Amino acid sequence: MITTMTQSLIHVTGTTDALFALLASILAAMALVSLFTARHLIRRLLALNILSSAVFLLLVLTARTANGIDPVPHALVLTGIVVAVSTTAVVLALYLRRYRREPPC
Amino acid sequence: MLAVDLLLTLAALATAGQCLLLPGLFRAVANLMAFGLVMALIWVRLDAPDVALAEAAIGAGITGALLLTAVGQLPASQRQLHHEHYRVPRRFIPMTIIVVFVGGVLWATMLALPKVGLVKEIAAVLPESGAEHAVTAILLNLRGIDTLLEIAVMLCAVAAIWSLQRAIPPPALELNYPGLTTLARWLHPLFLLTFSYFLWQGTHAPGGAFPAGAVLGAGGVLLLLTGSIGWMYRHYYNQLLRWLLAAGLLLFLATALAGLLMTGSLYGLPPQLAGYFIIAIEVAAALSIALMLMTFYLFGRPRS
Amino acid sequence: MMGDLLGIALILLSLPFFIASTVGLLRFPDVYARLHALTKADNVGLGLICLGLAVQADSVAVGLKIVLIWGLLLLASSTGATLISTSALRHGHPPRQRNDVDKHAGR
Amino acid sequence: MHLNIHGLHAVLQRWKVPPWRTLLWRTTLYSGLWWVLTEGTGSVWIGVPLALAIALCAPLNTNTWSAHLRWWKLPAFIGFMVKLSVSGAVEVAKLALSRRCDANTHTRVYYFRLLTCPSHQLLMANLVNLTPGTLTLRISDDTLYIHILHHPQIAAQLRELESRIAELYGLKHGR
Repeated sequence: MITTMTQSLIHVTGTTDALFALLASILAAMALVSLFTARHLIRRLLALNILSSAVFLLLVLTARTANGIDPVPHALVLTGIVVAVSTTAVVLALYLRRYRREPPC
Repeated sequence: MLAVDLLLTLAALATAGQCLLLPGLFRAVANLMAFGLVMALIWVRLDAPDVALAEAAIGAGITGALLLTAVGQLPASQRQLHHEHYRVPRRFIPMTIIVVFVGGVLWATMLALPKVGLVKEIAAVLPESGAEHAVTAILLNLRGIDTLLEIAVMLCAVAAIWSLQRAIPPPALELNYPGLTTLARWLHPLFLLTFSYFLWQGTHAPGGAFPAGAVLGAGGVLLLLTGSIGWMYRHYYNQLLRWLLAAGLLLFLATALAGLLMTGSLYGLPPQLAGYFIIAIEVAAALSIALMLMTFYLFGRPRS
Repeated sequence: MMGDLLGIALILLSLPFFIASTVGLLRFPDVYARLHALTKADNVGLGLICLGLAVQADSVAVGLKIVLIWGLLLLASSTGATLISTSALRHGHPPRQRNDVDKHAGR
Repeated sequence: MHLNIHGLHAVLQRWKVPPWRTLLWRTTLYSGLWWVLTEGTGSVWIGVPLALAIALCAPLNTNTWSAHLRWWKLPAFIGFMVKLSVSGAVEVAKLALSRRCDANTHTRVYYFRLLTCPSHQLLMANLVNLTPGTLTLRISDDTLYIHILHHPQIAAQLRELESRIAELYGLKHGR
C-alpha cells in the first residue's frame, strides 16, 4: 500500500521533485546522525552546514507549486544562507579561542 | 533531464558523505566546498537562480575560506579526525539503519506536504512594490523587516566575534606566493563590476542585494587573504570600521521610520516612491553584507 | 543551424579532454603530475565547451561573456596550479625524480 | 561616540589620480566589460560613469596595467599560446590514456634571460603552466623552478616562450 501511495505521490509532484526530496531527506538524516555522534567539533559544524543545506532544499522544493514558482521561500533561503555563514563564523571564532594564548579583550 | 538530476543527486550525496566520514579535516572541508558548488547547480535546476548565485559565492567561497583558515590555525594534533572509526561494522550498521529510517520518514512527509504558495498574492502586489523581480520585492519591501533583522543578526555575530579575541593577522602570502596578490589586483575591478551588475539587475531579474553582497564579500576576502586591505586590521581605523558596519542597519532603520511617518505602518513604502527607496536599501544592504562577511574573516577584534 | 551543429561538434570534442584529465588525475603518481593533467587538458576542454556555447549565442555580447568566463578560468587555474605546487613543496612533498636534476639547463 | 575623521582622512590621503592615459584605457576596458556583463542591455549612462569611478578609486590602482604592452602583437601571441596549449593537452591526454602511464617526471631550474620585471616573470610563470609538459613549482629572484612531465626539448620551448613575451612587451633581445 505504501508503494502505491508513493507512486501516486510521485505522479502528482513529478520525478524531479521526488528525487530532490529524497536527496534532502537523506542529507538531513546523515547530517543529524553525524551532528549527534561526531567527536570533533569542526565535524559537527560541517554537519550543521549540510543540515542547513537540506532544509533549504526542502524550502525551495515547496516553492514549486502548481501555479508557478513561489518567490517567498527563495527569499527565506537567501536570508538563511547568510545567517548560516554568520553562525559558522561565530562557532569558528569560539573554537579558535581555545587554542590561542592571548588574554581575552 | 532525469539523468542530470540523478548525477547531481549522486554528486551531492558523495561529497556530503565524504565530508562527514573521511578522516582528515582538510579533506572534509574541501568536500564541503565541492558540496556547495553541487548545491549551486541544484538551485539552478530547481529554478532558484538568486539562491544559486548566493550559494556559489557564500557556500563554496566564503564558508570554505573561513573553514580553511581556521583549520590552518589549529595545532597539528587537532587537525586529524582519525579517532573516529566509522569503518567498524558494529557502529556502521546501526547508523545506516538510522539514516535509512529517518530519511524514509522525512521523504514520505515531504512528499505529502501541501504546496500552497503565495504566487497570486505576490503577483497582485508586485506593481506597487517598486521592483519588478519578485524576490527583490519580498526581501526589500514586502518582508523588509526580515532583512532588517537578518542584518541585525549579522551585526550581532560580528559583535560576538569581536568580544572573543584579537584579530588573526593576515598571513604574509605575497612573499611566498607572488601570484595570488597579482591575481587579486587583476580581479578586483571585475568584482566591483559584477557587484554593480547584480545590483543593477536586481530590480528586474535574478540578482539583487544578497548575491551582490556575497560576491563583493568574496572578493574582499580574497583581498584580505593577500594582505591588500591592511586598514581593517589597524586599531586606528577601528572607529571608521564600526560606523561603516552600522551604516547599513542605520539606513535600513531610517527607511523603515520614513515609511512609518508617510503611510502609518512600519515599512509601508508609498508606491510612487518605492522604487527609489528600494534602490537605496539595496545598495546599503549589499554593502553592509559584504563588509560584515569580510569582518567575519578577521576572526576577532582589530587591534594595533 | 550551422552554428548549432558547430557548437555541438565542439562540445563533443571537449569530452575526450575531460575524460583524459580525469583519468590522469586518478593515474598519475604525485601531486605535481596530477596538476599537469588538471591545468592542461581541463583548460582545453573548457575552452572547447565555451567556444561551442559562444557560437550558439544569440548576440555578440553573450558570446564575449562566455569567452570572458573562459579567460577567467584560465587565469584562475594557472595561478592556482602554481599556488598548489608551491604550497606542496613548502610543506615537504618533494617531487618524484626519475632523472638527475639538471641544474644548469637554462644557461 | 564621534566619527574618527582622521581615519577617513588617512584613507583619502593615500588615494591619487592615475595618469590620464591609464585612466582612459581603464575606463574603456571597464566600460567594455560592463557591456559584456550586461549582455549589451546595460545602460551607457550607468556603465561609463561606473567604469570611470572604478578606474579612479580602485584601491590598488598601482602597476596593474603595463603601458608598454604592444597591442598589435597580441593576436599572434594568443594564437601561439593556443597552439601550445592544445598540443600540451593532447600530450597529457595521450600519456594519461597510454597503457603504462610512466611519467618520466623531474625538476629543472630555468634562469630568465630577457625578463627582469617581476610582473613579466609572473606572466611567464603562469603561461608555463599551459605549455606542454611543464609546471611552475616556485618563482624566486630571476629563477623559475619547473616540474617536467616527460617532454624532451623543454629548454628550447621555454626560451621561445620567453622571447615571445619579451617581444610582446618590446624588450630587447639577448643579454
